[in-house]
Amino acid sequence: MTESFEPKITAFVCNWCTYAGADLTGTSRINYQSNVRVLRVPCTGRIDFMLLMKAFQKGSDGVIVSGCHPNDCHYTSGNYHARRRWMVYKDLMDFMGVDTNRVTFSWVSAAEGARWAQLVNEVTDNIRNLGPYAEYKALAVAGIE
Amino acid sequence: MSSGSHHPNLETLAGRIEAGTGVKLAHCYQCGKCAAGCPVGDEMDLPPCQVFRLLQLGFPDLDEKVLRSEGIWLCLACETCSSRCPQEVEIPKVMDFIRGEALKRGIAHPKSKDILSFHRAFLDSIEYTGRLYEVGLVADYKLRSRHMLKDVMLAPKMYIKGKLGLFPHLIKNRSGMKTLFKRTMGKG
Amino acid sequence: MRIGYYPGCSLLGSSREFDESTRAVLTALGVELTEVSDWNCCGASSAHVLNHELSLALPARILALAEQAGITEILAPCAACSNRLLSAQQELAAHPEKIAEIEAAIGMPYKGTAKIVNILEVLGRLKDQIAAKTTKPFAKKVANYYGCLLVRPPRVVNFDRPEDPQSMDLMVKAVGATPVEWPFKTECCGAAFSVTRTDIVAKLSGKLVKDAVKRGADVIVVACPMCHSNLDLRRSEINEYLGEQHGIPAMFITQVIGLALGLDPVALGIQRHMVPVEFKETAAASAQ
Amino acid sequence: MSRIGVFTCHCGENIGATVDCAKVAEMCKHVPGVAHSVDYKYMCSDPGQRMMQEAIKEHNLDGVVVAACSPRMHEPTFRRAVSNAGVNPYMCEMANLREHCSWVHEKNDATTQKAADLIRVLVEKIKHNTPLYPIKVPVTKTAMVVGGGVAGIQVALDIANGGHKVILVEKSPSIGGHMSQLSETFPTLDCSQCILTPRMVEAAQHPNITLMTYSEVEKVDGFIGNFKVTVRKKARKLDEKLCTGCGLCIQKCPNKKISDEFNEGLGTRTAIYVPFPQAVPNRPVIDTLNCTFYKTGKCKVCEKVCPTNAIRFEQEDELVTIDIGAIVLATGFKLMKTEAFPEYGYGKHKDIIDGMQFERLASASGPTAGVMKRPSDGKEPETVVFIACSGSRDRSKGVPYCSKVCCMYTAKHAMLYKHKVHSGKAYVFYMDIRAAGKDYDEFVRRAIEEDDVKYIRGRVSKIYEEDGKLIVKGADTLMGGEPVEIKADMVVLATAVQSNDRSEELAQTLHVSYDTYGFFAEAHPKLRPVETNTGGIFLAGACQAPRDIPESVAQASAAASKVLGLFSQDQLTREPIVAVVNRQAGPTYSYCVGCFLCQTACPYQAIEQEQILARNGEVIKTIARINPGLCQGCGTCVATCRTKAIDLQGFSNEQLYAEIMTL
Ligand SMILES: Cc1cc2nc3c(=O)[nH]c(=O)nc-3n(C[C@H](O)[C@H](O)[C@H](O)COP(=O)(O)OP(=O)(O)OC[C@H]3O[C@@H](n4cnc5c(N)ncnc54)[C@H](O)[C@@H]3O)c2cc1C
Ligand SMILES: Cc1cc2nc3c(=O)[nH]c(=O)nc-3n(C[C@H](O)[C@H](O)[C@H](O)COP(=O)(O)OP(=O)(O)OC[C@H]3O[C@@H](n4cnc5c(N)ncnc54)[C@H](O)[C@@H]3O)c2cc1C
Ligand code: SF4
Ligand code: SF4
Ligand code: SF4
Ligand code: SF4
Ligand code: SF4
Ligand code: SF4
Ligand code: SF4
Ligand code: SF4
Repeated sequence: MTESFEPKITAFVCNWCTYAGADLTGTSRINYQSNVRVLRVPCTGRIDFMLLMKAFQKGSDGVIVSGCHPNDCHYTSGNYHARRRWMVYKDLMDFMGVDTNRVTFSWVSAAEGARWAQLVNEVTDNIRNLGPYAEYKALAVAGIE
Repeated sequence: MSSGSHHPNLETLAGRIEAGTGVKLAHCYQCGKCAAGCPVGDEMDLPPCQVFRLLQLGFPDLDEKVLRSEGIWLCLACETCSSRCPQEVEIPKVMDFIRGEALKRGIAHPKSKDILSFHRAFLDSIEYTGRLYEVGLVADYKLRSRHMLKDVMLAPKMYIKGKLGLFPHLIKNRSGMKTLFKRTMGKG
Repeated sequence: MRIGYYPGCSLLGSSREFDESTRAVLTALGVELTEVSDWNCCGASSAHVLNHELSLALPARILALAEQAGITEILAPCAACSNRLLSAQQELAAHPEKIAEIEAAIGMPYKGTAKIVNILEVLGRLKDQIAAKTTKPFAKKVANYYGCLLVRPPRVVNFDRPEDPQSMDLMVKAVGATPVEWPFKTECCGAAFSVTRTDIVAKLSGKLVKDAVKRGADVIVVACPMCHSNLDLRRSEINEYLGEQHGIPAMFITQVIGLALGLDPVALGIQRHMVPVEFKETAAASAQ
Repeated sequence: MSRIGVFTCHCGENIGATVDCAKVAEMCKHVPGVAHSVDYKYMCSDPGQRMMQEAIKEHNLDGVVVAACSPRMHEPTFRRAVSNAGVNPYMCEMANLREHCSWVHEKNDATTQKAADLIRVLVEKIKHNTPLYPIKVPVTKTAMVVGGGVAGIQVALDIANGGHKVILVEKSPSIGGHMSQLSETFPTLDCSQCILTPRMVEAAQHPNITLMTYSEVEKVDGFIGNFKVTVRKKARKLDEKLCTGCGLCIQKCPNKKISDEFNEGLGTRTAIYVPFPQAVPNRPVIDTLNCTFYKTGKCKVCEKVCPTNAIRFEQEDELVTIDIGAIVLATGFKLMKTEAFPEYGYGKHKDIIDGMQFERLASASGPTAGVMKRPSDGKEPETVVFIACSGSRDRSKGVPYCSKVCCMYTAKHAMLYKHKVHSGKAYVFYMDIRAAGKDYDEFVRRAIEEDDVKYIRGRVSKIYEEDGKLIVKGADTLMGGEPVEIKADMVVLATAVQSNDRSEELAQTLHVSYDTYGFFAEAHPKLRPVETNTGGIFLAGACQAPRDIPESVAQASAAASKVLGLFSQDQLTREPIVAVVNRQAGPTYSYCVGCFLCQTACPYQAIEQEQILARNGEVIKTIARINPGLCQGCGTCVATCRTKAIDLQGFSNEQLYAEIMTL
C-alpha cells in the first residue's frame, strides 16, 4: 500500500437522481477527490453484471453504483429491480472471487449534493486503503472474463 | 443505505421490554381501547394505556411510577386488550415483564404481596410435587398471606364433594422437577 | 380415535368432574385416551407471572413426555392448560435458539411436534355421532360461557371467533339445547384471582351470572375448570356481592353431553357441584 | 473512421480557472477519431454555437462532443445546434467539465487530466452511436372515463367542454356514485343531490359525452393515444330507445321486497327498478337474480304494463370495442362493512350502522324521508354514539391508513343528528381530529361548540345490547384511560374507506400499478399525482386514495387538463431512448429465447410477445417485442435479459462497453 497509489473509481449513476445530485455538488462547489469517473445511465435498472465486471477488467480499483432512493425511482420500479439484482450480483461476485468490498451500492438523490461528495470521498479513501486491485488480474487469468 | 436492523437499548426499561417481549412501546398510539375493555380497568390505578403512556416517554421517574403501581398486579392476563388492540400490542406480555422488573428492583406495590404469595405458593407446590397440590396451596397461601379465615368455610364442602385431595399427587421424576426449577428460576 | 390426554392439575382436584365426564363421554364415543405419563403442572396462571423461562419449561416437559410416548395429538380439556401449552409451543417454534436451554432444564429432547387440541375441538369432530346417540335431549336454555383462554389471544389459539364464538353453541344445539344470545361469552370471570382477590371474582363473575339469568338461561355451560370454579365454588361470594340469590347451575360441556347421551349422572360428577344441578320445571322431565 | 469534433468550453472562469482548457483541447486532438478540437470561452453563446456549426461543415464532422456544463443544462441546446448543421442530434454528447470537474476539484494536473478523460470516454461512445429519430405516434382524440361518480362526471364535463369526445363508462345503472347517496355535504352542509343532479343531467345531455351505464371495461389493448377498449354493456333487459322512463313497470312489479343497494339495505325496491328517482339515465333495469320471471318462468307483469313494449327478457350482454386516446380511471371506493367488527357484534345489531347508512337515514330522499328513525324499531334515537376511525388506522383490521374523510363526515353526522333531534345526545369517540381543509376545523368546532356534540378521546372496546339499548364501552384517554360506558340507541361506525371491489383486477386489465390496499398508484405522489405509470391513463377521485368531494373534483379537473394536453397534439413525439429486441435473419431470427423475464421486469408493460411465423403460418419462435409507444427507456429489461437480446438505444451495451474501455 503505497501513499502515492491513486485508485481508479468508476461510478455508474442514474440520470435522474444521482447524476443530478452530483450536479448539485458542483453547483454548491463542494470539493471532493477527483479519482472518480462517472458513467451516466438512464436508471440503475440498466446496470448489469457485465458492466461491473468490465469496469474491473479495465483496471478500476473500485466501483460505485448509485441511483434514486427506494420509492423515488423515476421509472417507478427500476431501482427496485436493480436492488434485487445487486443482491444476486454480490453473491455472484463473491462466488467468482471478486472482492465485494470494492463495490459500493448507494442512493443519492437529486437533493443530496453533499452526500455525493461524501460518498466519493469515503469510497476513494477506502479503496486507497485496500490498495490496487491486483488480484483481479489473477482472476482474469483464471478465465472468469 | 439505511438498514432495517434495530437493537433495543438495554439501558432503558423500554429497551429491556422490547428485548424481553418483542413489544415496541411506540406501537401504542394511546387509543385507550385496552382500558375500555379491561375487566379490571376501573380497579387499576393505572389502566393499561396509561402504563404504556408513562413508559413511552422513558423518564426514570415515570418508569418507576409504573413499576410501583398496583394495577400491574391486577392484570388477569385475560387477553381482552391484546385481541382488540388495533396496533396488535401484546399488553399482557408487557405486564408480565414489568412485574418481574418491579420485583427485581424490590419496588413492587405492597398489595402485590397477596398475589405474589399465591403465585409463589403455587410454584412451590409444583417444584416439590410436580403437580399442583390444592390443599397444600391454599394452606401455604394462607400462611404466607395471613388471610387465615378466608375460605375456611369452603374447604369442608369441597372435601365432601370429593374435590379436595388431602394428599399431594407426586410425580415420579421429582428430581427432574427440581432441576427444571433451578435452571429457569435460578437465573432470577 | 386415539388421542393423548393431559388432564392438568385441577382435573385431579377441584374439577374432578370435568375429568370424569370427559373420560366418560369420550369412552362412550369410542375415543381412547392415552394419558401422558408422569405429567407435571403446566404452570397455569402463575409461572408466567414470575418467570418467563419457567412458563416455557413446564409445558415443554409435558410436550416432550408426550413425544416420547409417540403421542401426536394431545387433548388438554382445561382451557388454561391448552392455552399455556400452545403459547410455549409457539414461542419455542418462533425462537428455536431457546430450545437448547429448555432441553437442558427438562432433561429431555424437545421437538414440539404434538398438536394440542381443546375439548371443543375434539367434541366438534364427533358432533354427528353425538347428535345421533343423543337419547335424552338436553332441552334447556343454555348460556354458553367460553371464557378468555379458549379463544384468546387469537394469534395463539387460532380457534373459533375471538368475539361471539360459536362452537359450543353448535354443540349444545346438537344435543337439543337452545343457546341464549348473550354478550358475555368471552368476558373474563376473574380466573386467576380465584383465591387471592375473591372480591374481583365476585364482581366479574357476578356480572356473568346475573346476565345469564336475565337472558333466560337455565344453565351456564363452560369448558374450563377455572371458569367453573369461579361460577360454582365462588357462588356464595357472588350472591353476596350481587345481594341476590342465583341458583343457576354451571356445568361442564362434557356433563351436558354425557347427560344427553344417557350416561349416569354420578359417573359424570354432577353431584360434585356446589350449586346443585337442578332445573326449575323441566328438571324432573330431563332426569327421567 | 469517425470524424468527431471536440469543443471545450471555458464557461468564462467557471471551467477555465481550474481546468487548463487549451491543454485539454490539445490533448483531444490526438485521440483517434477526433478530426477537430478547439476551446472557446462561452460555447452556448450565439457565436459559440455558430462556430461549432461552421466547424461541422468545414471539417465534415459526423459527431460532436461538447465539453462544458452538465448535459442536464445544455444538451437540448447543443443537440438543436448540431441538428441545424445537418448532423443527427443523437450524435452529440456532452462531457460535464463544470459540475463534475472544475467546480468540485482543485486546480491541478489531475483535474485537467480528468477533464480530458471525460471527453475521451464520450468520443469512444459516439463512435458507437447511431443516428436516432424521434418516435411519432398518432392520437385518437376520444377519451374514456371509467366510473361515473362526482370525479368521473367532472372529468367527462371538462374534457367535453374542451371540445373532445368522451365515453363515460359506469358499472351501475346510474351515474352519480357515492355523492348521490349523501344527504348534506361538509363543510357547507349544502344538499348533495342539489349540487350533483344538475351535473349528472349536464353530462347526459352534453353532445360530446356518450354515457355507457350498466357497463364495464372488459379488455384494454394498445398504448397512449391508441387504445382499443372493449366494454361489456350488461343487458338491462329493455330497449333503452323505446323506454320513456314512465315507471309504470316499477309500480306494478309484484316483487317489492328486495334489499335496496342505494339505501344501503335500509329500504326495499322492486325487481325492475331505477336505483333512485333522480337516476341518470332514468331507465330501469331488471335485476335478473331477483326477478320472479327469471326464477320461475312466470310473471312478465312489467312487459304487460309497459306502454311502449320496451321490455326485452331475451336481451343479452353486448361487447363493444372502441378506439380511445386516453383513459381516466375514476372508480371510487367502497366502505368497510359493519360485519368486519367482531367486538361490535359482527354487524348483527341493526342499530349499529355505517356512515353511508346514516347518510341515507338523514337524507330527505332516504327511506325515512330524512326523519331520524333507528333501523330496528323505527324509534327516534335519543342517544347516538359515533365512532371515528372504525377499522381505519387499525393494523389488526388490515387498514393502517387514515381514511381522511371520516373525521369530517362524523362531525357532519353528529351535527345533522342534533339539528334533527334537538333534545338528543351525540357522542363521538375519536383518536385525533383530522380536519385540515379550508373551513374544516371551524366546521368541527361548530359541532362541538354550538351543537353540543360531546367528543371523547378514546376507542370503543365493545358494544352489546341490553334491554333495547346498545351498551358502548369506551374509555376517555384525556381522563387517564377512565372507562366510559354509554347507553345508546344507535351507533354509527365511521368505517374505513377501502379500494373498490375488483379494483386490482381492473388495474391489471389496464396495466396500471396499485398499492398494497388496492388503490391505483399515481406516477409520482407530489409531481405527477393524476398520472399513472402507463402513458395515457390518468386517475381522479377516491380510486387513488380516500378523498373528499373538493379534492376529487380538483383532481378530476387536473386529469382532464392532462387529457386535453395530450389531445392538443395530432401526433406524439417521444425521445427515441427506447429498448429494442435484436432481430436477424433465420435460422436464429433473434437472440431472444422467449423467457420473458424482461416482461415481468418492465415497469411499463412495454414488452409484448411476438410470434415469428413461417410462410405457412406455423410459429417458429415466440420472442419479446418492445412497444416504443410504451417504453420509457429505463433499460431494466436490458440488464434482465440473459442472452443480451435487448438493447437500449442511446445507452447500448456497445456504447457503455466502449465508455468503460476508455477509462
Ligand atoms: C359516509 C360518507 C360521507 C361523506 N360525506 C362527504 C361530505 O359531506 N363532503 C365531501 O366532500 N365528501 C364526503 N364524502 C366523500 C365522498 O363520498 C367522496 O369524496 C366521493 O364520493 C368520491 O367520488 P368518486 O367519484 O371518486 O367515487 P365514487 O363516488 O365512489 O364513484 C365511483 C363510481 O365509479 C363506479 N365504478 C366503480 N367501479 C367501476 C368499474 N369497474 N367500472 C365502471 N364503473 C365503476 C361506481 O359505481 C361509482 O358510480 C363522504 C364519504 C362517505 C363514505
Ligand atoms: C415549513 C414548511 C414545510 C413544508 N414541507 C412540505 C413537505 O414536506 N411536503 C409538502 O408536500 N409540502 C410541504 N410544505 C408545503 C409547500 O411548501 C406548499 O404546498 C407549496 O410550496 C405551495 O406551492 P405554491 O406554488 O402554491 O406557493 P409558493 O411556494 O408560495 O409559491 C408562490 C410563488 O408566487 C410568488 N408570488 C407571490 N405573490 C406574487 C405576485 N403578486 N406576483 C408574482 N408572483 C408572486 C412568490 O414569490 C412565490 O414564488 C411545507 C410548507 C412549509 C411552510
Ligand atoms: S389498545 Fe393498544 S394502541 Fe390502544 S392504547 Fe391500548 S395498547 Fe395502546
Ligand atoms: S390482559 Fe390484563 S390488561 Fe389486558 S384486559 Fe385483561 S386484565 Fe386488562
Ligand atoms: S455551455 Fe455551459 S459551460 Fe459553456 S458557457 Fe454555456 S453554461 Fe457555461
Ligand atoms: S313501463 Fe316501459 S317505458 Fe315505462 S319505464 Fe318501464 S320499461 Fe320504460
Ligand atoms: S317479470 Fe320480474 S321485473 Fe317484471 S314485473 Fe315480474 S318480477 Fe318484476
Ligand atoms: S379521517 Fe379521522 S376518523 Fe377517519 S381514519 Fe382519519 S383520523 Fe380516523
Ligand atoms: S429476457 Fe431476453 S431472452 Fe428473455 S424474453 Fe426478454 S428479450 Fe427474450
Ligand atoms: S427500457 Fe424499461 S420501459 Fe423500456 S421496455 Fe425495457 S424495461 Fe420496459
